Amino acid sequence: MATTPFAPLLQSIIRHRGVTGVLLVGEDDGLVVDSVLQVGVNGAAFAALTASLYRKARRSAEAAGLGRTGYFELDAVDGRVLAAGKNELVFIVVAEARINVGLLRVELLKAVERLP
Amino acid sequence: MRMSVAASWVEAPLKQFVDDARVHYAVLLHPSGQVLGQYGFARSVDVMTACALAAAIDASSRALGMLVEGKAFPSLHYAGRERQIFLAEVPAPGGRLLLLAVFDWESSLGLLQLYHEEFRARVGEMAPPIAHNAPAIAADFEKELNKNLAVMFGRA
Amino acid sequence: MADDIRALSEALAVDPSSVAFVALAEALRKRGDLDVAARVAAKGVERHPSLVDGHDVRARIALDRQALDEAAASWESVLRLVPDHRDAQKGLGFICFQQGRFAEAAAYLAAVAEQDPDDASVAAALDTVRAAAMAGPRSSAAVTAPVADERERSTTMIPAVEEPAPITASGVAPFARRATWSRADAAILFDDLLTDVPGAAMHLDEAGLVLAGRYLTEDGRDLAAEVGAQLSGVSDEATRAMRHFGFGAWTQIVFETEVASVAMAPVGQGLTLVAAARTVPLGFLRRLLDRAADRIRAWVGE
Amino acid sequence: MSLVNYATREITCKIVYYGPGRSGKTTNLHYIYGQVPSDRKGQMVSLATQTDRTLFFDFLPLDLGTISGFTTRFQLYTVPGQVYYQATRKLVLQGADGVVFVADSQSRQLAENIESFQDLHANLADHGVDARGVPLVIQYNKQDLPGDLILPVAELEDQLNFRGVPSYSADALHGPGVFETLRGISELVLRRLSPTTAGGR
Repeated sequence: MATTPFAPLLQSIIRHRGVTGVLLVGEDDGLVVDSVLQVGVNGAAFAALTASLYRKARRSAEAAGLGRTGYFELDAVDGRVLAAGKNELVFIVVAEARINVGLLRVELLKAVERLP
Repeated sequence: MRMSVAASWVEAPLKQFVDDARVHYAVLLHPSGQVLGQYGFARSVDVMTACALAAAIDASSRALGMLVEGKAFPSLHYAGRERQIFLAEVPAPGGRLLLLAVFDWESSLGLLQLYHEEFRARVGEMAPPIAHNAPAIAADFEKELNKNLAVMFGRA
Repeated sequence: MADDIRALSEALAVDPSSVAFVALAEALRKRGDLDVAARVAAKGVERHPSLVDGHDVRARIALDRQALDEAAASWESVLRLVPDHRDAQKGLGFICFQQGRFAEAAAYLAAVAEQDPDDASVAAALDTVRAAAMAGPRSSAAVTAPVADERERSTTMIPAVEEPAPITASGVAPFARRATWSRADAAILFDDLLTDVPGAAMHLDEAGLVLAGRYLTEDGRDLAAEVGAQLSGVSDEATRAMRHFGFGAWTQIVFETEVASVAMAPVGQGLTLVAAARTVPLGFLRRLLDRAADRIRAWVGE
Repeated sequence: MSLVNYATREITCKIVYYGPGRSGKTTNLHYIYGQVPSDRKGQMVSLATQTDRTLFFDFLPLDLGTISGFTTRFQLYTVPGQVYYQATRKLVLQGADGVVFVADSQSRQLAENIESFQDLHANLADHGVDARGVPLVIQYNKQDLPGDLILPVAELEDQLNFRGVPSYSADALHGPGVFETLRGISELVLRRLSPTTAGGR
């Protein structure tokens, strides 16, 4: 269970159908700041690897002259990972493949806006 | 790949760790400072220096951990401006070993922790129980030893 | 290949005047070590200025590095030595086309076609060039001759962050939809998919090198190699992550930046990538990626 | 624990210079460092205090060249001699393949020499190592000082060398004896890896 001031934000996302984990992660170190995870979801792995992916996308996009990256999404055969960052934190949503991506994207961006 | 190993079983897990964690340097060493395998260093003498220092850090931080917390720290992380250092214990059947890794923004502490866990598991599976030192040097090695020392000391 | 390179390097080290530099430069080019390849070729050509193969390999390396003028100069050297050298004529045809000099491109390709009327790829390339010539000058011609009318600019322009500018769509397709594509179509392979979309599309091989498509900036520069090299790293990260996620293989990555939305997908051994202005809806971008992926599959004959 | 890599035919040995504070352990390493050509040595690392006493250890990696077809490397360490660095001495001694005991030949340092020698044996025992099985040589340093300040080698032998290990008189500051000491310990360490004596100790 979430134990930090970020708990309400995490809870607002985890309640969506198909979401199996929500994590707030340091972008540079890939360590979990807070998380709400269903049983069996490897939070440390999602945190480290998604933060790394997000960081890579952000740096690559900047190097390619595309400016700051706001939203990131990885789709796979059996699941999706959504991420958005602010102030060196990355909000990560782990979900099943069949979800309403549009709705989750909007909810995620709203949650990120509310980060301090 | 700039990798060298002192024991063949080290190569596969160390290579996997380097590939996964994308580190600049990685060294598996004995707590005494003896290198078992390394990636990234060009000169063997530099590896030995890194190992000596890593062993010293491990020894002193273990003692510090025992002093302040009653138990040793399982891993250490130092974040520099450009590069970071990760030093962690790797239990092996023949006794505890150490993993030293140096990385930059291409990797992260979270990734190092993740892949260190995998590395520990692989080492646990692959390391032999005890390292055997079979006879190696020819019985009449003294002549070569003297010659090499003389070269080193400019007496040749 | 590494062994070949080592052997050739050693041969060249033993005898620096050897013509082994041609094979070495080619091997390095194939491996993607373009800077090293360029140095090897340049040194070799310096020693052997009348060696046709030396100029030829130098041109191909320059082309891979997107240094079109340098490639053209090398192939022109080839033609001075062997006036009917087919590869040089083809190469110059391709470069002229890239630079919007359609008439010159057509002339080079026609010369090749005359030598070998059965070469279907040359015939197809010639068709493409002539069709483009009839459709009028493309934006890339603006590199040397600025286009006055904004509407004539390319459809594939993404503004750089430093110089935000409105993205305009042109109504002129450089060529019509076709069922088959030739090697000469590499750069413009996706252009017709982008006629109504302010964006760019490209396909990268497994080494991150551009295989097809382009990424034109407002001023007409093709940044496909640079952008591709940067963004292909994201794909490597994704592949590594999937081993831990338990989600099976990754199928698509989408991200939004200040000025663009980018979508990419693994296709064959490579990576297909589309980028569009933020005004393009994400759903549409995904469709565009699917179409580009289909196009590349057809092009490589999968 | 000498590391032997049969695949690449490499041997790496750890040699520790042990002894009381100010006996000249670091000076030995400095002299060696100064003599050895740069392609045969790494950077000398000294973790020293502001007053130049060894705080943790000095470290000098050496590439000895090929012996019996094996690329042979030595890692030379010193320990801090001062009594209060006991824990550090013990840590550095861990995994040593050979020990050079550097004794201070000055008469007034005899008690410190004996105490340090006992400390060496105690620390080896703490590591579960039988001191009699560890290659050891003794160096009587500062033999260049005036005769009235130092003890003769024979007397030092009586006091310290009850095991009858190889011993060398030395002037580490200027070099005499340094080479011979290193040669002596190298021979003992490598002899342990030779077929005639392996497993014999």
